[in-house]
Amino acid sequence: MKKIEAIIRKTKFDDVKEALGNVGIDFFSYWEVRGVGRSREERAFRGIVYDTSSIERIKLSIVVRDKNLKNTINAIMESARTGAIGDGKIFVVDIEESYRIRTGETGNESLYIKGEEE
Amino acid sequence: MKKIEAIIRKTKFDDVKEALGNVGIDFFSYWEVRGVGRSREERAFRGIVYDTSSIERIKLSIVVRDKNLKNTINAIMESARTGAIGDGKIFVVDIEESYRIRTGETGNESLYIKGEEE
Amino acid sequence: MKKIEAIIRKTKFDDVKEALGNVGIDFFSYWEVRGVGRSREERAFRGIVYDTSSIERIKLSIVVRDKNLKNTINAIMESARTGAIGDGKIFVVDIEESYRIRTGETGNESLYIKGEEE
Amino acid sequence: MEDITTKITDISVSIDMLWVLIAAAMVMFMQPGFAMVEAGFTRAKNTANILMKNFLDFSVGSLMFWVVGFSIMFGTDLGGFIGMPDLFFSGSYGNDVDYAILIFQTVFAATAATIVSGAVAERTEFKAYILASFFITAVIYPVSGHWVWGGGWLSELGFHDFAGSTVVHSVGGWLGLVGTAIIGPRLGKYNGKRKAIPGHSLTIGALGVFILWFGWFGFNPGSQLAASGLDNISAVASIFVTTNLSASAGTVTAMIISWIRYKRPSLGLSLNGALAGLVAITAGCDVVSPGGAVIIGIVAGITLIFGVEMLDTLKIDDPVGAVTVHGFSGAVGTILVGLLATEGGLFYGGGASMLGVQTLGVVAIAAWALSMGFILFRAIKSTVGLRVPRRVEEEGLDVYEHGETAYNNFS
Amino acid sequence: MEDITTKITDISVSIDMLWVLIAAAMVMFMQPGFAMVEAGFTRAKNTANILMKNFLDFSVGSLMFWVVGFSIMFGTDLGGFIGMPDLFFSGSYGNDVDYAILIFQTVFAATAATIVSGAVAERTEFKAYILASFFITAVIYPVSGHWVWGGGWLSELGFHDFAGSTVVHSVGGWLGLVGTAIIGPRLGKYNGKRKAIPGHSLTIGALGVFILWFGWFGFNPGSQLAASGLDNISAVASIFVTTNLSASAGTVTAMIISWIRYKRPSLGLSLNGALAGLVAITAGCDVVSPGGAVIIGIVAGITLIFGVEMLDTLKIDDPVGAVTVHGFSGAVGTILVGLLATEGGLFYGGGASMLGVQTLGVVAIAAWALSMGFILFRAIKSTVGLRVPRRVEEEGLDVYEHGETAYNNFS
Amino acid sequence: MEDITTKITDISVSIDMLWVLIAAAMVMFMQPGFAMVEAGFTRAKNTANILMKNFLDFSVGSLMFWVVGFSIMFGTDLGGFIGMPDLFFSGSYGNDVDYAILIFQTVFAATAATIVSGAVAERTEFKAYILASFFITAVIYPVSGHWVWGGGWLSELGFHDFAGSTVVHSVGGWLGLVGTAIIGPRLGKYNGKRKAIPGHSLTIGALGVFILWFGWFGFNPGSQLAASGLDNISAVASIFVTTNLSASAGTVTAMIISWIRYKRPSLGLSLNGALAGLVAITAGCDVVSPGGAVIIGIVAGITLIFGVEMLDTLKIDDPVGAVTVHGFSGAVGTILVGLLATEGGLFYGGGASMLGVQTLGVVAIAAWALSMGFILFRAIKSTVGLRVPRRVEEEGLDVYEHGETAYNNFS
Ligand SMILES: Nc1ncnc2c1ncn2[C@@H]1O[C@H](COP(=O)(O)OP(=O)(O)O)[C@@H](O)[C@H]1O
Ligand SMILES: Nc1ncnc2c1ncn2[C@@H]1O[C@H](COP(=O)(O)OP(=O)(O)O)[C@@H](O)[C@H]1O
Ligand SMILES: Nc1ncnc2c1ncn2[C@@H]1O[C@H](COP(=O)(O)OP(=O)(O)O)[C@@H](O)[C@H]1O
Repeated sequence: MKKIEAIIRKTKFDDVKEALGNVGIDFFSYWEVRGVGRSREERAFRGIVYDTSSIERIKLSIVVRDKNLKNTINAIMESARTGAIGDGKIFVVDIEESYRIRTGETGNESLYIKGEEE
Repeated sequence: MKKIEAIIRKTKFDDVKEALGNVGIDFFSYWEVRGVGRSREERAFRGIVYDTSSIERIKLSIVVRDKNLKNTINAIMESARTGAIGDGKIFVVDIEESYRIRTGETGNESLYIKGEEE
Repeated sequence: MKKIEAIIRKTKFDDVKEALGNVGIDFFSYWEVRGVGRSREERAFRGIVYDTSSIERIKLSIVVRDKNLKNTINAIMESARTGAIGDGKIFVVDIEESYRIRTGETGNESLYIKGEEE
Repeated sequence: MEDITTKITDISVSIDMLWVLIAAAMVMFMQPGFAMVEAGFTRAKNTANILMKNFLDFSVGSLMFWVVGFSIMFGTDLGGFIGMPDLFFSGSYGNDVDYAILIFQTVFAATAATIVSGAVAERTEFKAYILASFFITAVIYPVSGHWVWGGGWLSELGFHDFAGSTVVHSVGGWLGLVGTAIIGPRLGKYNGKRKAIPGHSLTIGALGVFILWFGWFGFNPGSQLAASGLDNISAVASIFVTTNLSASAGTVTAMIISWIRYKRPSLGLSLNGALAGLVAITAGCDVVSPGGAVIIGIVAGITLIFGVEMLDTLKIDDPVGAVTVHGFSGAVGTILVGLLATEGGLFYGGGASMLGVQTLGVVAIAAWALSMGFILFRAIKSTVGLRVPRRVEEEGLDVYEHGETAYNNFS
Repeated sequence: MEDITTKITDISVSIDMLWVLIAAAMVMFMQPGFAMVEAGFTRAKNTANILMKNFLDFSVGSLMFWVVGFSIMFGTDLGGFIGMPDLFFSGSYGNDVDYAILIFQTVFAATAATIVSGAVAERTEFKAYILASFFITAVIYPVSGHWVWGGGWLSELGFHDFAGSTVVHSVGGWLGLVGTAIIGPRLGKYNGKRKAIPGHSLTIGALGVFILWFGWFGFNPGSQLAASGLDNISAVASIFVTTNLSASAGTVTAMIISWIRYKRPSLGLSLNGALAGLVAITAGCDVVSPGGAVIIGIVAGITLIFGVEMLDTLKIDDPVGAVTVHGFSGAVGTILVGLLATEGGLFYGGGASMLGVQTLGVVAIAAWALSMGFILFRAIKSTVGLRVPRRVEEEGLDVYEHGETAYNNFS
Repeated sequence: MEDITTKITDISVSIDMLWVLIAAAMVMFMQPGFAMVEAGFTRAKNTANILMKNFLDFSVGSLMFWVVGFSIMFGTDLGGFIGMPDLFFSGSYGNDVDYAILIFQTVFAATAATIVSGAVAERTEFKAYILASFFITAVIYPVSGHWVWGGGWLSELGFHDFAGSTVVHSVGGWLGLVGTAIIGPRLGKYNGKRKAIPGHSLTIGALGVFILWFGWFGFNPGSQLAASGLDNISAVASIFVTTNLSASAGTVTAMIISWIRYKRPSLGLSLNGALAGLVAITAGCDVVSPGGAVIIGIVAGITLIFGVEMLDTLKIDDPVGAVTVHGFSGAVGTILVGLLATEGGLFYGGGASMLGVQTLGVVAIAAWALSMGFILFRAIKSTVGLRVPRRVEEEGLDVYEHGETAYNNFS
């Protein structure tokens, strides 16, 4: 099992979600983060200038079975790309164990719904 | 050292926190995430329908010494379960190193307060 | 490649960001989390007392090339420390793969901008 | 000469009615006050729902009170109990400017209705709430209102409720009380121990309280229904002062008690204390002295804290404190008129008769509101149903009942 | 005797003008109403920008209307088309208290201007917006305003627009329509399928609507421009009632239709329904019966839902619904006066002539606003530019245009 | 005949006092304005605390001004310096309707007090703040108020401060200045370089400014204390116009200067510019022309930007800009009356004497407020303490001082 952490543009979220759905990834979590990157802009509050390289982005966290890793990454790569600086990153982390709280299932089993898939 | 990432229902947070306290887990971080899952509901904004499989959940991130891993997982499993779809997941990730910023302690030492525990 | 997860005080964020910039770390993500720790205070809402060991903190997530690991950790350690309880933690996780969405670059290459560095 | 006298009378009427209309606008503005208080003191996942309820009860209330409610309240008295119903406000009600009174009374009726939404917040079916709102403004509120302000039996007895501590606020509070009792507490509120479920934005809640405080300067002084002539304008001015002092005393009292009992001065309770002071002074704002107003505010602040605790002990879950603020404080404030009225109050040598009538009125109207509320909510429960399913309550009424969320940050 | 008559007249004038001034303050208070609606219904990353636009258009509008706008609107009529311009309000305009009328009309002008900001929200250059605002309050609005309220040709024909369904709201709506059409939809709004871009805070949006509802009690009844004498005060009272009923009917109608069409009662659309009801009743609030007001509110609620859908089908992106609420509902409400005016309306046996004039006025003013808007926005587009760069739109106008963000939680 | 004259007089008084009362309600409504500005411009972790302070100072102020403050300000003059104290407003003060004046003056006193909370925000002990509030409304404000409005020595000299640029706003600003100077800057504000600590919600802040702008139409025109008769109503109308123009000019000026100096038009500073314009016009709103008002607004906008910068250079940390907006702009506006008063102003050929008196008044009252503030805050510091511990400041006053947080999203 692998965890895919992707940082994407907010405006691309709907596209990514759809692309993930198309490759069968129906479960994931996401939240708002701020990304510090190269794209600096000056901000000022009451006359004091402060740098603002921080842009709101969305971070996805998706745990997948190994066999789904490639698909998922490709889906994100294609749907999140605009070609302009700031498209974001994808990172892969190894997951040692996974549990489904509802049923207590572990491992790969906890990552799909039995009966729906082989 | 392992990191336990758990995604739970918001309404179960207090119970989980208490259960963790009972097994001696006093330190962790948590934040709000949205979970995409099977439980779809339609939403509409100004007449345009959009799907909303996203429900607010809480993500816990707990780094524990190896010997506490089992306890902690059990505590979460029991306290977060309702039996209905959407109870969430627990994932385990290996942690290579840990530092306590205040003292500079590393490894297991950084994860408990000396004198309080063996 | 390693991921550094650091939990720091909100009030130290600007200092940490600057320190990171000084050691050449220009890219990272961060978000708000709540940290449960020892520092309990009682809260009450409409007469019902509830414990509030939760304090707002900032979590940084920084993926770096191995050669930058030490620098980065030191930068955070020094800039985030106040010496008082609650300074936070730094955790290191192994990253198996990394992708830059914009260009499709992978591995170390995805983590720096060619031409700017050797 | 003739002519001039008519003109002068006309001008007086104009001033009176202009004041009534401006006051009506201010009372209408209490609607966002209630909406913000109720939204701020509940959870973000139910915010669209509570806002919707507040819009709906004002809209439905405005329509129903015009359709039939007003006439039930102010129509020709039938046996001291009810006014002669009359559809679409087609008759004449003997005021200088009937429409001014209609709009003024409409916003009062809507106030009574909107109180209920706070008490039953975060778990009530939207459909059920609309139905409740409908019957409250069309029938329940107008009938008891008739007893006091429409020439009914309580007014005959001399019951004094100047601007509606009992007629408006307590009625709303009692209806909320039966409502919340029948619906039951929110999930997780009383599992073993009492759990705090803090509101999602005290900023919005505090804004709401300030708005209400402002609106109350229409609610109470506007109820003089006149402003011309030294008597009237002095009365109006004095009501401004008593209203403001009671609210201030309620705030400070609730703050001090919360400080003592819970070790810290609580904003949430101080805000409720302000409202309790405002509700309590409403009945007697015209007949008590400024000092009396301060006393009423203090008693209201005390009532508030212990009322909230009492309901919690009884496991009656009132998310925004509507029952205590409007029900209890309204009752207490009305009864205190019997003690503190500078003319007729027990403390001013007026004997106990006024106190008796005040108490009688409070009890009678509580009985009416509680029993009608009981019938109403039981009837709704056994027909369309009162409470949303568990899953809806857990994940938020907004998504399931309205297909919308109040806060959207991912696009 | 003489003396007393003068005094009485003076007092009457005082009452009239005091009411006008209080109403002006209430209409000014609609500015935060608009600001909150527009901020709440758009995304957090553009909030500072939309707030800034609302402040700016009110400030620039206040200055420009004083500098020249007022005279263009109310100055000596030149050929039925325009008033005699006069800098810095230095002339006399024959009102009892010219300054009272100036401030009252200023806040109306600012209302027309501020409507536009909602329609072109989330993608318009700040500089471009200031320019647009400037010309709208200095020239475009005053000219068509002159036709109806300044003694121009439409007033000669008997066109009835009491408080500005057409003069104020539709003008704002039509200008918004050309604006948004020329600027084009927000990024991602119509990529293949229509995408919902929900507003970031319905709480703030709902607060805004409530504030507007309150302000409308200045907008409509204040337009009587008098309150003394039974006739005037009765008119004012009746306008309170019609205004409130239409808004209520608009809310309920929009809710029901949204419930039927989208399976759930939508807060967003109900809020817009309330505004649609308010805008629609504005033209005829003085000449329709309460029942007529309810009908107008219902039609406005229907117009709202289908108007929003229609614009979406045409891929015209109006983030807050300004075009439908102000443009369409304003037009419909104005035309309905021809049917529902108790004197002269077709349904009351008045024949079709009033209906004809109403329609003519609506069309004429639409033509004026649309064509002037077209010229204005094209001119701005080809000079300073209308739209922010793609990256700015994606990451938010706040950071790039103002160097600020509305919400800051990391310090 | 006799009778009619009395009636007419009564009616005039009714109109006057009704206006005063409505204005009082509007000024009271400035309290949520201040609360929202202060909450929006500070951090989320201190929001419950700042809201609580705003409620408390209004409540305590209302009580104390009634208990003793009013009499110190308006009681029989003792040596030009102070009014005869009189407990619980038991005397008579020779107004047509004493209570109307009491409530009007109460809300003014509360305004002065509430200004301070912004300047000392995010680090002041709650207990300390209550004490400060108490003495400000009970003594400090009434005494200098007496000098100008209570028949004291400054009024004898002809010092003109119509609605309180100096009496109310500057006093609040100066007290805030000593307060913040004695307490010291917030942690991290001036570590090496100046750090921006942006407010947590400009939406809430902007709403607050709009509310204040609205309330100012009670503050300034209400200070005419009359509305009947052509003279009075014309004065009121003209004050509406000057107030609005100065605010508009202040907004636009601050925007332009911020645009030039910081490369982008800043919402935060434009909002402050609006307030600066409002504060500055308050002294002379009745005696300057509309053009004069625009000039005052422009000067206020300039003062604002450079005042904020100056304080920052001096490392005086004023989180919401209270000192600049109320202290500096109030002083500047008061002095400008000496130049721009159409009768007596230097620019209108009135010579320098008025300018001299205005300056004297500003200086005298600044001296009073600064020195009393110094004593007050030093005394509090060395008794109960002024500042919260480091940890409380870092993690937020809400949790530690009130055991509550304003925003709760985890249940
Ligand atoms: N090494 C990193 N660790 C964590 N987050 C990163 C890292 N590099 C980039 N990001 C995130 O990805 C976002 C986009 O990356 P950026 O470098 O700006 O664009 P690009 O990859 O197109 O050059 C950043 O704002 C940041 O949030
Ligand atoms: N593979 C996954 N990766 C990341 N988050 C997940 C994953 N699977 C589930 N989640 C999170 O857990 C939540 C609950 O899971 P869900 O599948 O709905 O319930 P259940 O596990 O009871 O079938 C989801 O809303 C989502 O936030
Ligand atoms: N084991 C852990 N897992 C996750 N987060 C932790 C862990 N330990 C500490 N934290 C985070 O770090 C913050 C500071 O830690 P704390 O223990 O209070 O201070 P210190 O390390 O100085 O003793 C906590 O509030 C919590 O958010």
